[in-house]
Amino acid sequence: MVQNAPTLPQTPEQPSIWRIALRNRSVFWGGLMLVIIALVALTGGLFTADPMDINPMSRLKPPGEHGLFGTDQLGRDVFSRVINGARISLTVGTAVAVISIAIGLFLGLVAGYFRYMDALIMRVMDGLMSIPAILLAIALISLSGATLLTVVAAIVIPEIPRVVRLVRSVVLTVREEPYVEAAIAAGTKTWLIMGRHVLPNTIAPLIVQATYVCGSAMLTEAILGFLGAGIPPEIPSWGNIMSEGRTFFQLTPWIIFFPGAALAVTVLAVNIVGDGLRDSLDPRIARTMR
Amino acid sequence: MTPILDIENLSVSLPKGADRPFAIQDITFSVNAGEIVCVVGESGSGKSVTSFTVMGLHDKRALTPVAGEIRLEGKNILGASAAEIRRLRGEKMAMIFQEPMTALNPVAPVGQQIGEMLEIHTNFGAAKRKAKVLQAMRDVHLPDPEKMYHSFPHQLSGGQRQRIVIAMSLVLEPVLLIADEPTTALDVTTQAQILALIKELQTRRGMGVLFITHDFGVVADIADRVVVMQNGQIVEQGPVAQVLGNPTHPYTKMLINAVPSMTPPSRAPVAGPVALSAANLNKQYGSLGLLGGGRVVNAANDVNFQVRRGETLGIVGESGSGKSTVARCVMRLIDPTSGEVLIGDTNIATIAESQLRQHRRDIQIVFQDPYRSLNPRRTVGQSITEGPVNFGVSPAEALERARRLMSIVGLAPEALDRFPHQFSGGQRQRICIARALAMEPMVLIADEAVSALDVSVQAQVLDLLEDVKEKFDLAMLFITHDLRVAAQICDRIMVMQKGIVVESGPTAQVFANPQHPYTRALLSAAPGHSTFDSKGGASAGQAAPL
Amino acid sequence: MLFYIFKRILMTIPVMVIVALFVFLMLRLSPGDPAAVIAGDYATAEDVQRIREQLGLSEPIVVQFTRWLGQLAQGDLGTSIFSNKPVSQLIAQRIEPTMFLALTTIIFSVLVAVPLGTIAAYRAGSWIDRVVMLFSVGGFSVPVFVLGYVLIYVLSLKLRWLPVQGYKSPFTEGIGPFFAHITLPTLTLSVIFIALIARMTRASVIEVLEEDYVRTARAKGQSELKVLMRHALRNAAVPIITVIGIGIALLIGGVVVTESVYNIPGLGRLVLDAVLARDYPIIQGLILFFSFIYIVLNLLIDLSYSLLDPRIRY
Amino acid sequence: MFSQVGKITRRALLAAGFAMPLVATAMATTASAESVLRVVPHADLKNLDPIWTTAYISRNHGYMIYDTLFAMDENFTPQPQMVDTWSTSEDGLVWTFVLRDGLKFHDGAPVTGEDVVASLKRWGARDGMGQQLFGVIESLEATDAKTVVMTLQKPYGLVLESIGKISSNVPFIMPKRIAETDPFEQITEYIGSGPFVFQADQWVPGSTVVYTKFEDYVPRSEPVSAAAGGKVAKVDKVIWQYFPDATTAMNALMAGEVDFYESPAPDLAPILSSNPDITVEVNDPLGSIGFARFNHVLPPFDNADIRRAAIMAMKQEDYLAAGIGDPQFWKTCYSVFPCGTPLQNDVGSDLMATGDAEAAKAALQAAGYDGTPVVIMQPTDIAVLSAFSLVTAEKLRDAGFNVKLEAMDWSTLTSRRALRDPVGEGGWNMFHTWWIGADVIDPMAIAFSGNPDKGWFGWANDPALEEARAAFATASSLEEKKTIAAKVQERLWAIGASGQLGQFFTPVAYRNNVKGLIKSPVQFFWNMSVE
Repeated sequence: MVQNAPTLPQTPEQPSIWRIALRNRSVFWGGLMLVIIALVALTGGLFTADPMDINPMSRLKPPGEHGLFGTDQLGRDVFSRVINGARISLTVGTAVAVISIAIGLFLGLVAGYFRYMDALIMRVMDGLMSIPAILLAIALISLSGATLLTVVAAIVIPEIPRVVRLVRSVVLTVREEPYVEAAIAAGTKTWLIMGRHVLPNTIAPLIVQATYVCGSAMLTEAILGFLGAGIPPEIPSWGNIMSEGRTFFQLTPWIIFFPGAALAVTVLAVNIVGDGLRDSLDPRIARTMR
Repeated sequence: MTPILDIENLSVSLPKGADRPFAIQDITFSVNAGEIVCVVGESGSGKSVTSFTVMGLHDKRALTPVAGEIRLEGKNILGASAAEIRRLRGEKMAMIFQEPMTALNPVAPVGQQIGEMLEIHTNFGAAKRKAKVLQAMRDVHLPDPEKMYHSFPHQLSGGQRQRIVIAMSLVLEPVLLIADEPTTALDVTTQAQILALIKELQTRRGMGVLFITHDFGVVADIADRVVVMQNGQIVEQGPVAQVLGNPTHPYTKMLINAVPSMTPPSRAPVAGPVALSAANLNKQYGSLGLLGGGRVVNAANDVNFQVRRGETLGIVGESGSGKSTVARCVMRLIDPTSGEVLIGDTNIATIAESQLRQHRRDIQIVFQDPYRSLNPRRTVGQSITEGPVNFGVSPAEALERARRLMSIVGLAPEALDRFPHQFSGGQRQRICIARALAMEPMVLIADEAVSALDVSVQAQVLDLLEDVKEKFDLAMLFITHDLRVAAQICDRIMVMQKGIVVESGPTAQVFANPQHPYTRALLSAAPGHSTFDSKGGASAGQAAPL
Repeated sequence: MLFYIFKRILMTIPVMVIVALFVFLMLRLSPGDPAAVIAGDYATAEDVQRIREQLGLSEPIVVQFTRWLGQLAQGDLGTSIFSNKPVSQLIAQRIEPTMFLALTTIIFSVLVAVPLGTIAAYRAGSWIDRVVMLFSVGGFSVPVFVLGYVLIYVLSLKLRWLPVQGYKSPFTEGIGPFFAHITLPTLTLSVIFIALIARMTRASVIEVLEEDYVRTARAKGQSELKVLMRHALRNAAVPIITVIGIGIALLIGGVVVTESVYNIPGLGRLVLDAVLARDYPIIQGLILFFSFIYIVLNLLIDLSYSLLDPRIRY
Repeated sequence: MFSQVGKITRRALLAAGFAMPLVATAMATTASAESVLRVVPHADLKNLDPIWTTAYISRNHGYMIYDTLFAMDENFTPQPQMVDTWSTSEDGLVWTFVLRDGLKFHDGAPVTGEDVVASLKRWGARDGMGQQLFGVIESLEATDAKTVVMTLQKPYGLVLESIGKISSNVPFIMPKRIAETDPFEQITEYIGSGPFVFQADQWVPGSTVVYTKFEDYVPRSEPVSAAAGGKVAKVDKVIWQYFPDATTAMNALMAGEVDFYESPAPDLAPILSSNPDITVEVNDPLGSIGFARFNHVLPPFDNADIRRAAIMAMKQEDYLAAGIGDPQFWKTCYSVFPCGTPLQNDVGSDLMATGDAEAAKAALQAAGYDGTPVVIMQPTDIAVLSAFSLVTAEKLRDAGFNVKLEAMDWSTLTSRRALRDPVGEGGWNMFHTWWIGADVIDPMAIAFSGNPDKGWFGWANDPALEEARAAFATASSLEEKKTIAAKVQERLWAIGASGQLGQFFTPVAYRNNVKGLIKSPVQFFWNMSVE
């Protein structure tokens, strides 16, 4: 019987997804920006003035002695509102991303793996996807009252079909892979196959999709706020700060400029992380690492 | 007279972080007019890098020629300007590639793609161009060039597409033709026709051909001179008779010996109990089509066979012959349309998934592509123990069994907690075999299990399969398109064509005097048939020294 | 081919019904009721109830839905509660600005984004690639209305090049005023659309450039430009067209904001006003209308695949 | 460049689509010679029936195309408009009105008594003052083509004030066939006898409304004075173009793309006035009065002392600065009736003038406030009211109230305020709004009603207040009306009916080539010309 010397593999241990990702420059810098913004959002509230405190006498004051970003039409300090507003936007962004990924993942797995469910789920998804996201969100929010929950729900619904389509396409390719067939041949139960073999392969593309969903959710929240259908002004969010400053744009552009810039920077950071993740976790590139 | 192509100690460096500094290192050889030079070597030997560097098609960001010269008709083209190189491509030198299915632009008619060559290099009028193209198509013996001129690549067969690529590259009658494994992806009968075509065109036009391959059979059939490469260096070169007749370098010897001989050893018939049998097994694909327009494809048609324990039944045939379909029907990865599949005495052809599950352990499979048959995100140990744990074996005991099997298949048991990407192709196939054996099956199916491996690695895996078959008294169903491999490992053999079993019987008898014309065509089309096998198989039965 | 179109149209019907059901229920299950809004400040509870009856809002939901579906079948999208005009007429009156804005935006965006994406792909990893991708990520991140205001402030008020607002129809007021008024809104709306298409073009061209037939083309001595245009772009056309189809849904969202910033009397504003005033018939009618347009456009895009790629046959 | 002329004529004809003689004149004078007044209205004209809805924009639309029997002049005394002569019997029960000559509807039909009767009846079914007037009417009929006789059951002091009222719902005169539409259904034809004609087919709801001059309108000879006097249309066409975005509207005015901006945000006034060719001025002398309305039915504001404590916490300056901003556009006014109107007085006004959190806190404890939460409805889509709600929330919190702000849009607010259910099931405790001066000029205003069923939302309940209001209806001399008004105000402050947040004036802005703006609480477009 041929007994050749057992050869120990020499290539290094495959680093976990996170280490691969962090090596990518844009993921690192984008991630750093996000961490800073998140820190400011969480702790900012303690250092700044009370964002709700109204002093009509010092209204519409330019940035300077009345606060770093000046005051709005009710005399509230725009700087503290932008800092506290960050919390809302980040919460909406992450909540929408998490929920839409969770629901989308489940529906996508079912639609991709079980043929008979496929047509039904995908037709409903087509229906949802054909309704323009902003219209659906506006209609949902202004008709059922604008609370954080309804805003998140309204933005999640149009995002779900996109996630379902992504997961379904991944599942359709993975289930043809020989190692899935080998698992079937080894008598592994269906849900175990989905958990062990199909699900892990959807993680990388889902993470990338999650960042894009988060970015677009923050933008949608701002647009909803701007159109007057977003989060109620009692809770400052970048969207409603800008919406309230809309009429005074020519007189006091900073009320729109500062939250707009904060929003743009945050969404930019999220999208840069998304691009970085896409390149570092891209299966094609991952394959070349083999 | 000056050689058409003269390469003098050419070196091309790899980017840092690669497993060796140079893709190819001081390569020197030449190609004269009217001569076919075969460059042979295993994957990663640098044979393709050489051909791509000559054409200037290498990946400029990764590979950089650092030394040496490439003289085309005496003129060094290594440092030539991009425009100059572009002019030469097509006029003076041309190249054809391995994958005919993807070598042509899918959205443009083939006639136009050949015509493009003329558009670039000549100022012929449209009519003249079309005439030239049709002539080129006739030169490569394509049926009905007028009609094919307007058809798209996806409407042609692999062989036809390769002929179009050849016609395209030779339309301007270049002096040098570089062919990078042009027939590897083709069926053996088509491969024989293309090799004959290249030989005919080469002699008629007296051009030099640089032919890259890993298959010594092809070298034997077509080469005038041979250059053997290993890890980016030339280990041996010379006239084909001398290199194949008495190779000097041990690596060349090893490669030649590793080529399984076409003459099967005589094997005693196996008497063990029947483990697996199929009775008039059928599988039809195809849509019924609402308006009756549906096409019905008979993937497998009335297939009958038996495999006894300790016996290897080979199923041979070209791609599309239905051999894989039979294997997948037997494994119930796809449901047969009709017929019976008996494992031991239970018919598993049509039973529901729930009862089928406990029978699944009796029959296991090893797939072709080592890179996709192991889940990249799970360790080797987890993949092997998954099966037994499904059937109630305790994780600890399953791990113990896995460790035992790893040493049986020749791998270090400690490697269980590593990930698939850390192993070579050959090592992964061994892991797949271990995974199959972990289920203690009665039947093992090898579906093209060695076709993706290099010849040397192929030999080791075949030996391993032979060993485990004896050790565990398995019934083995071996599916392959490579007659040489079938000759060496199968006790009995079944030849399939378009879903129908055209001939079956003991391997030696089928190889000695094939009854069915298709079997005869297959045997004669096998490359290197005359050179290797007339001497009674240089390597019959010998253990390949390592 | 015709059979496929017939099948696809047949398939849109269940999708439209799903959309209709979803929109109808969403409106009816939410608080806020138009009758009270119409009754105005002094109305007593009975006035509000009487108006609700008159508008048929007090009947059970199922009755209302079947009646609405019935009307829908004959192409009647219902009448606006406030302006008493049929929704279809309102749509007809305001479709022109939105249609032209969408058209100019799509054309402008494709003309800018496809070359940008191709160059970025061809020089992947170079500084051009980074700049294009940074612009595209930026395009995704800037809120549409901030961009709108800045453009108005600079181009209209300070430089006086372009008018501030409004829409001039090319038919009645001529081409000159039309383009003058449509330029800024198109610019504002195109930024996000260019970002989307540029990214997708880059991704699919990079993938195509690695294909064997591109290598064959180069082996023929073909010039890089022709390789890009005749071989790479032609094969990348299908994924690019697909993203344009999906992007249209994004476009409609942007139109709503752009129309309100540039005061264009289009459909975007119509639905926004309707939602804020709870004018159910308009909301339902318009969302259905937009869904129908989206589905038809995507059907056309799917059919265009067979023109672009001979392998795709229906 | 394909030829423009061909296209325009065909298209213009199609668009115009009416056979009025006007077409001929329009064709003769090329488009540019036609004088057009481009207006940015304060709201989007959603509904065209000024009786069916009380929205001010519908009222303004009514004044464009309809005419009225009587009309209020600058000093708020009703003057005859369509009426030529009128007489009352000695016992004050029989009123006879005779129409002046030459009154014609836009479709050419003459205005008859029948039209007047039908119009007054439809108005009477929906308008508050109308309902009170028709409560005392015995009979109303047209004796001949030009005469209408109204017989009362008992003398009533406000006949002319009612049929000549200036603000919603205004008793516009419509053709009989239209006026007979059920008051709770919208009219579908828009034919009036006013100075302008409504171009139905050019109306794009949410965007543009077009009125053209009514050539056959015969204006009175008297000079213009608020709604009274000769209503002469001095432009060929008036276009209302609604702008959802205030900034864009302002830019359009500054760029000369529109001529008249009805109600720019007060804060933008400085930018507008800094532009040399734009005039910014206050056109409505009475302005508007801010109201913080309590829900008298639900705790804690079912207790008058708690209401008074809440009012003591309110400081008018803070509301006006937050809501309006620029001090030149507001002033404090502690009389319930608008300052500068005949019935203005300061009886009991010290309550509103306190504006002191400590005093309010003490009064609240004294009133035994047990901490039940106060739900304030905040309409986020109306900036002024949203600001008022935030200020009230802060003031009440300073005074010790437990306040909960609920944000919604105006549509939701109007439907919720009609509910009397407890807070848990969608009820409310406070909301904010404003009334234009003309609507609260006398005790008859619904805002001051003490009748819990028929009264304004909040349903104040005070029989003494109702008695005083009824007395006002029958009072005849100004002196008598003044004493009754003071009595009404005293009661209003006593029961703390609502917090009144001061008087503010929204300016108008127009380019200097616009002349003839009429000073009045309601925006009129006759008498205005564009050079």
